[in-house]
Amino acid sequence: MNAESQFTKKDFVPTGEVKWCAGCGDFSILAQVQKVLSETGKSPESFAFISGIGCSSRFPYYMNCYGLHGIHGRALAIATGAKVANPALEVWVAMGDGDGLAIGGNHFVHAVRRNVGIKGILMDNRIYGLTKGQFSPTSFRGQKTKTAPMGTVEDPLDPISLSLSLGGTFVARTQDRDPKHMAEIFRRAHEHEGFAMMQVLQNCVIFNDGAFDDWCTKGKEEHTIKLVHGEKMIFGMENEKCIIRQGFSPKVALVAEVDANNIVIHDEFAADPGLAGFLAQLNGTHGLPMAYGIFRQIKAPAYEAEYRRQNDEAVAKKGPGNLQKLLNSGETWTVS
Amino acid sequence: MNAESQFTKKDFVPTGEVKWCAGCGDFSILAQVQKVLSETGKSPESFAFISGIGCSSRFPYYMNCYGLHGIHGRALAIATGAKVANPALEVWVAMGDGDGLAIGGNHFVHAVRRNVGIKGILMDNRIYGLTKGQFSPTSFRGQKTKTAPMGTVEDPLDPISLSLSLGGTFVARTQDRDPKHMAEIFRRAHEHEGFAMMQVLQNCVIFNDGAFDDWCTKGKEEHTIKLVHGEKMIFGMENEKCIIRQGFSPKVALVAEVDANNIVIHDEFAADPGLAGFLAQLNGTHGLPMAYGIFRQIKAPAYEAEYRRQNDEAVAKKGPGNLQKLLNSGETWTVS
Amino acid sequence: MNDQLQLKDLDKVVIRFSGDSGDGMQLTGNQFTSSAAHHGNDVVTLPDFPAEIRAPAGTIAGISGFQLQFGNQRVNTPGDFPDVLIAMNPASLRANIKDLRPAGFAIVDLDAFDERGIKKAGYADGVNPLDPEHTLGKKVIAAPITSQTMAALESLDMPKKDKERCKNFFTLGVLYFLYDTSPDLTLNWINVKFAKKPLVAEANTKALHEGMIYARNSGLFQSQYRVGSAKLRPGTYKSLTGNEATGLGLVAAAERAGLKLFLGSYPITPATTILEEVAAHKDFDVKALQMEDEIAGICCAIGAAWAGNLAATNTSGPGIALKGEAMGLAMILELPLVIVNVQRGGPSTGLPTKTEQSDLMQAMYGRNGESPIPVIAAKSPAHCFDMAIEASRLALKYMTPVILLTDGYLGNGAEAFRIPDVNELPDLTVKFRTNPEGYQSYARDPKTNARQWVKPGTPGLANRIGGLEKDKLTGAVSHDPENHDHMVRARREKVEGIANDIADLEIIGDQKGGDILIIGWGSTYGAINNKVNRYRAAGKSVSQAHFTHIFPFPKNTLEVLKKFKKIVVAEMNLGQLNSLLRAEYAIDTIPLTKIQGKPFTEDEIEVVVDKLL
Amino acid sequence: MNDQLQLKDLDKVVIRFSGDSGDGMQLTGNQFTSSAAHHGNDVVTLPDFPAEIRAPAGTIAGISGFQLQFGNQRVNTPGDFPDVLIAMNPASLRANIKDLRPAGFAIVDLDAFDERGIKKAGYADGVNPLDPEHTLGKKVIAAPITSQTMAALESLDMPKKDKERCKNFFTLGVLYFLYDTSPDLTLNWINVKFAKKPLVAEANTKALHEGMIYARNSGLFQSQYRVGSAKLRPGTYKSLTGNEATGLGLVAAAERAGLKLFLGSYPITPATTILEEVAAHKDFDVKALQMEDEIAGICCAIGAAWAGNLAATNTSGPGIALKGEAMGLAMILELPLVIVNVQRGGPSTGLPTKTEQSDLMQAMYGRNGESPIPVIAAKSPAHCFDMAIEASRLALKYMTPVILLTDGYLGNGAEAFRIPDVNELPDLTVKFRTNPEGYQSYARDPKTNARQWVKPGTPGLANRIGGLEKDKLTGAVSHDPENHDHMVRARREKVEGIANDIADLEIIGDQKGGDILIIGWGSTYGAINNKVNRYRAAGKSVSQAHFTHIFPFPKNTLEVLKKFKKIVVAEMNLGQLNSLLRAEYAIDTIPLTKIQGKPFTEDEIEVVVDKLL
Ligand SMILES: Cc1ncc(C[n+]2csc(CCOP(=O)(O)OP(=O)(O)O)c2C)c(N)n1
Ligand SMILES: Cc1ncc(C[n+]2csc(CCOP(=O)(O)OP(=O)(O)O)c2C)c(N)n1
Ligand code: SF4
Ligand code: SF4
Ligand SMILES: [Mg+2]
Ligand SMILES: [Mg+2]
Repeated sequence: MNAESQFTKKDFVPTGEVKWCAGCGDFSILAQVQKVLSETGKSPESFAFISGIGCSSRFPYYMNCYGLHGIHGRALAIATGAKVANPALEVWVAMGDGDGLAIGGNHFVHAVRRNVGIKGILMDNRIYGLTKGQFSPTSFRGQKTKTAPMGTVEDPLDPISLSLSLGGTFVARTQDRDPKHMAEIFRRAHEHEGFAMMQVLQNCVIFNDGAFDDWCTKGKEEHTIKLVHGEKMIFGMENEKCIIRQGFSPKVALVAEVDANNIVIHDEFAADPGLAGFLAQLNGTHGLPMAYGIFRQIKAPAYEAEYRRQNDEAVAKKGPGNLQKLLNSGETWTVS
Repeated sequence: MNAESQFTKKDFVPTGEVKWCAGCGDFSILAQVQKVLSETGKSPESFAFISGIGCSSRFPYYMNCYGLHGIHGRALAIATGAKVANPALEVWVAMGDGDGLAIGGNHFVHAVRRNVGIKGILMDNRIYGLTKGQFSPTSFRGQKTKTAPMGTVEDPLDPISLSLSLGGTFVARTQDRDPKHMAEIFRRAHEHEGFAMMQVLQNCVIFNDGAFDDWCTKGKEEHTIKLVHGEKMIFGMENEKCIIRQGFSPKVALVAEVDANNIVIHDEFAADPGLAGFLAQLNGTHGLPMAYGIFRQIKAPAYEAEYRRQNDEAVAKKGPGNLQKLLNSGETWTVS
Repeated sequence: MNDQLQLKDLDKVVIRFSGDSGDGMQLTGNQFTSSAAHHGNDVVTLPDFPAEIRAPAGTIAGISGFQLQFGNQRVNTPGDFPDVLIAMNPASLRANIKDLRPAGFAIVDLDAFDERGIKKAGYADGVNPLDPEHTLGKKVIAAPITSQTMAALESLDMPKKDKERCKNFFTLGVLYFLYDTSPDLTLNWINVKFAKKPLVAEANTKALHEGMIYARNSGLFQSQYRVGSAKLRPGTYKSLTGNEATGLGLVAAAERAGLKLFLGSYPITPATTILEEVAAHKDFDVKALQMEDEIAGICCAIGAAWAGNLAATNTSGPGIALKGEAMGLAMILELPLVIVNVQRGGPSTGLPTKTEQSDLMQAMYGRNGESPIPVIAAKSPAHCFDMAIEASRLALKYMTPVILLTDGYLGNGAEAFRIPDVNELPDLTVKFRTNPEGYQSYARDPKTNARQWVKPGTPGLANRIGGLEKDKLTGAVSHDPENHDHMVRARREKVEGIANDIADLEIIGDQKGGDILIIGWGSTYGAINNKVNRYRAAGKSVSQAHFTHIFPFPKNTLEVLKKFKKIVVAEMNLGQLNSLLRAEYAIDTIPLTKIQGKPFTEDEIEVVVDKLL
Repeated sequence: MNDQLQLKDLDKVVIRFSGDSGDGMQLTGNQFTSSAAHHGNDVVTLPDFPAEIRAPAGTIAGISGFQLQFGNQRVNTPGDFPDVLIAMNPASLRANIKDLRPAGFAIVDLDAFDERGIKKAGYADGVNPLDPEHTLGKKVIAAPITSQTMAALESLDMPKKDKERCKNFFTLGVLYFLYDTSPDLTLNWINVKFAKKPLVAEANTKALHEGMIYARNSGLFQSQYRVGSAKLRPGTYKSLTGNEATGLGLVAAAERAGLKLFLGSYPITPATTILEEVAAHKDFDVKALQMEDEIAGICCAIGAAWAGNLAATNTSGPGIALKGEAMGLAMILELPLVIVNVQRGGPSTGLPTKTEQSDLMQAMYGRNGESPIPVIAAKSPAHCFDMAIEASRLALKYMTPVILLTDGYLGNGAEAFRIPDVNELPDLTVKFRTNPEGYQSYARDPKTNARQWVKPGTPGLANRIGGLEKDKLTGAVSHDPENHDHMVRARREKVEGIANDIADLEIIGDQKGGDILIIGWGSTYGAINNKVNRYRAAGKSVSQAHFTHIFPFPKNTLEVLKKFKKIVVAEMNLGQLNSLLRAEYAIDTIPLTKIQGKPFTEDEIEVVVDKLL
C-alpha cells in the first residue's frame, strides 16, 4: 500500500448508475474494493476487472478501470489470457457462486491450480441472483427453490476446502458486513503474486435474505472466529471458546477447560498444507464456527511469471526470434 | 460379492479386439474389472459402462455390458442421467486424467459433491494418450511434451485431495501393476452406494512410460504405503518406516525411533474428514510415500436415492400424478 | 352509478401496466387478464421484465411492464401499441408515452410525480412530465392513486408501507370499472391468497372497491367501455404462458408415451420457468435436474434417454451454443431427445430479456459435421403445449433429437389454453426392443428409418454405442469410407423422411394463389395474421403461410410458394428462414426483418407489403 | 549398374507406404519426399494415421500409411491411387491392394508373410495372400526385405531387434534406386540424427546401400524410372505440412503486425500439431497455452486479444462446437481473433483421423443470434501459411474474429513451400488508440467500419465492454430496441464490407464463360484442378473457380456464376457451400458430394461432369 496515494476512492467510481437491488451486499464489496485500490497508488487504468454473468458479474461496470463483462462462468479463463498477455495489468475477477463454481467450476479449479496472478472475488450469496433464485452449488442441502421445490438433495461445495486441495496459494474468507475485514483481505490480495481466492459471504436481499445472519449479524461472535496469524484461536462473546484438535479435526472447547498449549495457533504462512486443511473445516457446519480470514498464503511462482521466465530463457539461448531465419531453417532446396 | 456367481470372467468379455498398445496398463485394469464383476453374481447386462474420449475411454467397448462411448469429458454427466433415470443399473465410468480432470473437471467436481451412485475409474497415466502425448492436469511440473517444450509450468492436480475436499464418500487409489489390490478396490466400489472415486495409476508405455516406476516396480516398498483399515501405518522394505504426525501433516519416521502410539492408525470409516485429508498428502511428493488404498469411505445417501425419496413422498402426498387433473387445475373458465 | 358516463362498445383494447419492480405490475396484469377471460374475452398477455433484478426504484432501468390485449374475437397478440397506459411513476410515463396510441390515454399516479420521482426518471430540473410537451400531446389522466388508497385504508391498523402496497388493487379497481368487468375473481383470489393475513385481505379488497368507486365518481373519466365476449371454440380454458405450456406438454407427452419424463437443465432467462414448471410435478415422478451447466444438462438427458426415459433439455441461445457438441452425440447415437430453445435477443449475451428469432440457423447448423436434427417451432403460448408433444412424438418415433424453438415472447406471454381431453392427445406409446433374436443396433425400420430402442438392463441385448462412426447394421465402430458415406446420407434421409409425417403447409387466404404470400414462423404468427386479416378485409390478395415444421419443410412447400407472385418472409432476425427457403428451392423472396426485441407491428408489415401490392 | 534394366521416363508417380505403426512408414515417406524434392520434383504427401494409437501389431487396425505423389509438373495432390504400394506385412497388402492401379505394382516384405502374420491380417486359414486371387491379379513383387536387411547387417554387433528396425532404410534404398534418386540427403540425415549412436547410423546407412544394390541385382525389377524435375517458380523451398504452415503463418503475422502471438488451445486430432508448432517458438515470445478445455482455449485468447496480443485459437469440429458461445462474445466485443478449424470426419466424434469439409455451416452459423464472422479456407498445405496471415490481416483490420478452415488432409499433408522474403509479406502494422480525446469505444472507422483497439493500461481510456448489446457509439450497455436493430445490421455490414478488400473470384479456364464451372473450396482444389486440366487438355469447356473467401463471397461471384451454363459444386459434405450459394444468389446448381474421408478422385468428378457435357 502507498500511504500517499495520489488517488481517492472517487477516481475509481465511474459515472453511471449501480443497478443492484437496494440493500444488496454487493454494494459494500464494491465500496471496499474501490477504497483499497485507491490506496495502492496505482492508477485506475492499471487495473482490469473481468467477469462472467450474474448480478455480481456487473462489477466491472462499476469500477472506473478497464473492464470486460464476459460470458457466464468464463471470467477466469479470459482473465488468464489477459494476465499472461500482459502481466503488468493487475487483474481482478468478480464472480458469483453460480458463475464461479457451477458453470465456471472447471476454470476455477485450473486457475487455482496454475496459480495465475488473478485476484478472484467469489461473491457467494448461495443463490442464483440474476436468474431469480435457483439454488447454487453453495446452497445448503434442503434449500427450497422453484427448481427444488422439496429442497435440494446436494451437499454444498466449500470453496475454501476446494481451493486448498488444489494447492491454492492465497485462500481467504470474509463477508459483506465487515468492511474493515474485507478491506484487509483485499489489500493482502493486491499484494499477493499468484491466485488470490477470496470468498465473500454476500447477502442477496431478494432471493436468499439472511442466509448468513448467524455469522454476520448480532450474536455472530458465538459462531464465528477470526483467523489471525500467530494468535491462538479463541472466540465467543466473551472470548470464552477456543479451537483445539481432536484426532485430525478441529473441536470447540472452553478456554477455561483446556490447557492453553492445546489451543490451536494460526499460521497463515505454514509451508505444509496440513493446518489450512484442518482449519477449512471451520465453515459453520457440524457445530464448528465459521472462520474468517486468510487460511493460507504461501509464496509460489505465478503461472504468468514462469511462462515469461521460459520465454526469456529461450530468447537468451537462441536470441530473439528472427522470422526470416525461422522460415529459412530446416531442409530446403532451391529452384532456379 | 457372490461366492457362487453363475458368471465367469468370459461372460464379461465381448467379441472383438482390444486395441490398446501392447503393454498398456489399461489391459490389466480391464481384466480386473471383468473378473470382479463376474464374481458379483449380477449379469453382464446389469452393468452400464459409460465413458468420454481417450484411450481409457474405449473401455466400454471391451466389456460385454451395456456401453456408451460418449464425448470428451462428459461421461460423468451422461452417467448421472442414466443412473437417476434407472437406479437399478450399476453404472461404471472409465475416464482418463485428461478426460476426467481437464475438460471433464467440472462434472467430476459436481458428481463427487452430489454423491451420485457411480463407480468412477480414473485411469491416470498423467498424459494425453489418444492425442499422442501432451501433458495432462496430473503431469508433474516440468514434464516436457511437444506442447510444453521447456516443461510444464503447472503443479499437478491431486484427484484424491480434490475428491476429499468435495466430501467424497469413497476415495481410493490403486495401480495397474497390482491386480490383487485393484480387484479389492473394485469390489469395495461395487458395494458402495454413492460415488466411488478410484484413481488407478496406469502406465502409458508409448507416451509416458515409467511415470509410476518409483511406486509400482522393484523397490517400490520404499516409497509406497498401503492403507489398511485399523492398522498402523508402517511401510518400507523391512517395515522399518512409519507415518507419524508432525504439526498438522504426516511425516515419515523410523519405527525403531518412535513411540508406537504415535504411529498413525488408518480408519477408512472415520466420520470426520480430518484423517483422510491428512493422509491425502501421501501422494509421493515432499518425501512422503505414495499411499494406496481407501482413504475414506462413509455412508451417505446417494443423489439418485434422495431424488427418488422426494418423488415417492410427493406421490404419497398428492397421489400418483393424474394428467387430466393436472391440466384441469388452476383458474379455468368455460366457453360454450 | 354515475349516469353521466357513456357506455361505449369496443372490439379490443390494449392495456400496458408500467411501474417499479416492486409495484406489482405483473400481478395486476395477471388479475385483469383472468377477469377479462372469465368475462369471455380472448386475452393475450406479455410481461416485460427489466434487465436488472431490481434496479434503483424510480429509474427507467427499474421499470417492470405488462401488456395485454383483450377483445371480442381472437386477438392473437398482446397488441402493438397500448390504448391505455398505466404509469405508476414518472419513469414509467417517460419510457412508454411514445408508444401510447394517439387516441388512447394514460393513467398516472399523480402522487409519484414529486421532485424526487421526476428527477429519478431522468427529466431535467424543473420539468413537469405532465406538460403536453412531454406527454407528446397525448391524453394523461393524473389520479392521486397512492393518496386515494391511503385515504381509503385510513381506518385500518396497518403500517403505512403496507397500505401503500395496496395501490395496485386500487388501480385494478379503476380498470374493472372502466371496462365493466366483474372484480369477483380477484376478490376471491385475495381471500385465498391472504387467508392467513385477513388484514391484508381486507385492505386489498377495500382498495379494489375504492378504485371502482373512484373511477365512477372522480369525474376524471368520461366513458365506460364494454368489450363483448369472443366466440371461442367451446371448452374449458385456462391462461398459460408458453413456458408453462411447454413444461406441461412434456409432462403430457411422457404420460402418453408411457415413459418417465427427464429434464436436464441449467437456469437461463427466459427458459428457466420450463424447468420450474416441470420440477413442480414430482407426483408424476418426473426428474428435473438442475445441473452444473448446460453441457451437463443435455448430457444427463442423453444418459436418461439411453436409459429409457423421455428425455429433454431446455435453455436459450447461449445455452444451445454450449450444447452443440452433445447435440451431435445425441444425433449420431440416434436417441430420442427434445431440445427446447426459448430464444432471446442475441448475439452473445445480447438482450436477455427481449425476444428474437435469431437462433434458427444455429438450430439447423450449430454442430460439427453433417448433423441433421428436425427443427419445429411454436406459434403462440398455448401452441407450445402442442409442439412439446409434437417434438416428443417425432423424437420417439424417429429416434432422433428434435429442436423445438419458442422465444421469450411466447415463453413469458400468456393466452387462453383450451384444456384437452387427455385421451384425445396423440398416442405416443413406445415399444422397446426386448427380443435378442437377430438384433442389430443400427438396423432401421423400413418405414421410419428409425433404429430400435433398447433399455440397458434388458437381458440378451447388451450393446455398445458411441460417437464414432458406426457400421450401418451392427453399430460397431467402422472406419470404412463407404459405410461412412452411407451413414451420413442415411441419417439425413431419416430426418428428411419426416416430411411425410407432418401436416401440409397451410395457406391462410387465397388457396389457389394470389399476389402476396407472407411467410413467417414462430411467435410472429399472431402479428402477421392480424395484418393479413386486415388486408383481406380490405379486399387485398394477401395470404399467409406459417411454418411450424422447418426442418424438414412440409412436402407441399414448393407447390405453395409457386402459387404466389411475391413472397415476403417476415422474421425477427436478418433473414434466416428466408435463406433456408432460398437454398432449398432456389426461388427469389423478399425478406422483411426486424431485430428490436419485439414482434412486428402491423405498420411495419404495411411499409413493406404496401409497396408490393 | 545392371545394364539389363531399362530406364523409363515418367511424368508422375504415386507411392503408398503401408506398415505397422512401428515400421517407420512416416519416416520413410518423409525421407523419400525430401529426396525427390531436392531432385527437383514437385511432391505432395499425405499420411494416414490409424485411429488407435498402436492397435495390435500386424492387424489392419494397426496400419500406418503414407502416400506421396511426385512429378515433373505441379502434382497438386498426393494422388488418387498408388502406382506403387509398399506393404510391410500382410495386413497392409490386404487393406491397400484394391487401391493399387492395375498397371502398378506392390513390393511386399516376404518375410512378414508367415502363418502368424497372415492370420493377424484376418485371412482365412490356409490362404496365401500372394495368390493372384487375393492380389486381384495385380503385380506383387515379393522381396525378403527383413532377411536381406539382417544379412546385410550380419557383421554388426547389434541386437537383432535393432537390426530389424533398419528394414525401412533398406526399402528406401530400393526406391531410391528404382526412381534414380540420390540417397545423399537421407545419408546426411542419418548422420545428423544418430550422431550420438554411430552404430545405428552405420546400420541404417548400410541397409540403405544394400537396398539399392538389391534392387539393381535381384532381378525382381525390370525397369528403372526417371521423373524429370518440375518447372517450379524459382526460389528456395522446404516441405511443410498444412499445420506447420498454419503455425508459422501465425508467427509471421504477429511479427508483421508488431504484436505478440497468443494461442489458446486444447489438443484435438488433427489440429494439435498447430499448437505444437507454435509452442516451439518461444524465442519469438509467443504464448501457446494448453488450457483445460476448448472453451478455456478460446476464452484465454479473447482475454489476450483484449490485452493487445494477436490472439488465436485452434481446434477441430467438436472443439468449435464447444467454442460457439465464446465466438459470439468475441464477435460482439469486436476484438481480433483468429479461429482455426482443422476439419475432420463428423458428425460427433465421427472419424477423427479422416478428412471432411462438413464444418462450413457450423463456421457460418454455429452461434446464437445474428453473429457474422468472416470465413476463409486454405486450398493446399502451403497455402495454409498465406491464409493464416490473411485471417490475421482481416481480424486486425476489421476488429473481428475470423474463422480459417483447413482440414486433416491439408493439416497432415505436405507440399513444397516457397520460402518468402519476409519483407514481402503483408504489412499488418496495428495502431492502438492512445489518444483519450473524444474516444468512444464503439465509434467506427468510416472506411472499414472497425472500432478502435485500446490496450488496457492505457492512460485516460479506461472503458468497459461486454456481451450485452451496446450503444452504437459509447459502447455502454443499451436496451434500446432501435439501437439493437442498428447494431445487429452494423456488425453484419462490417463483415460484408470485407468483400471490397479481397481478391475477385478467379476463373481457371474459360474467362468469358463456358459449359461447366466446377466450384470448390478448401482442400479439394488440387483434385478438381487436376481433373479440370485434363478436361481442358481434351478440349472440353470445363472451368474451375475455387473459393478461398467464403463469407463474404468475392464481389464478382454472381458475375462469374452467370457466365456458365452449368455449375457443379464439389464438396466433401452434403452440399454446404452449395446451400450458401443458392441462398445468396437464388441460382440452381448441381451438388457433387462425397463423404468418405478423402478428396475426390478424378473418376468421381468424371461420373458427374461427363453427364453434363
Ligand atoms: C451460458 C449461460 N447460461 C446461463 C445463463 C443464465 N445465468 C445468468 S447469471 C446466472 C447465475 C447467477 O448466479 P451467480 O453466478 O451466483 O451470481 P449472482 O447473480 O448470484 O451474483 C445464470 C444461470 C447465462 N447468462 N449464460
Ligand atoms: C471436444 C474434444 N476435445 C478434444 C478431443 C481430443 N482428445 C481426445 S482424447 C483426449 C485426451 C486423452 O487423454 P486422457 O483423457 O488422459 O486419456 P488417455 O488417452 O490418456 O487414456 C483429447 C484431448 C476430443 N476428442 N474432443
Ligand atoms: S438479486 Fe440479490 S444478488 Fe442480485 S442485485 Fe438483487 S440483492 Fe443483489
Ligand atoms: S497410447 Fe498409452 S494409454 Fe493409449 S493405449 Fe497406448 S499405451 Fe495405453
Ligand atoms: Mg450467487
Ligand atoms: Mg491420460
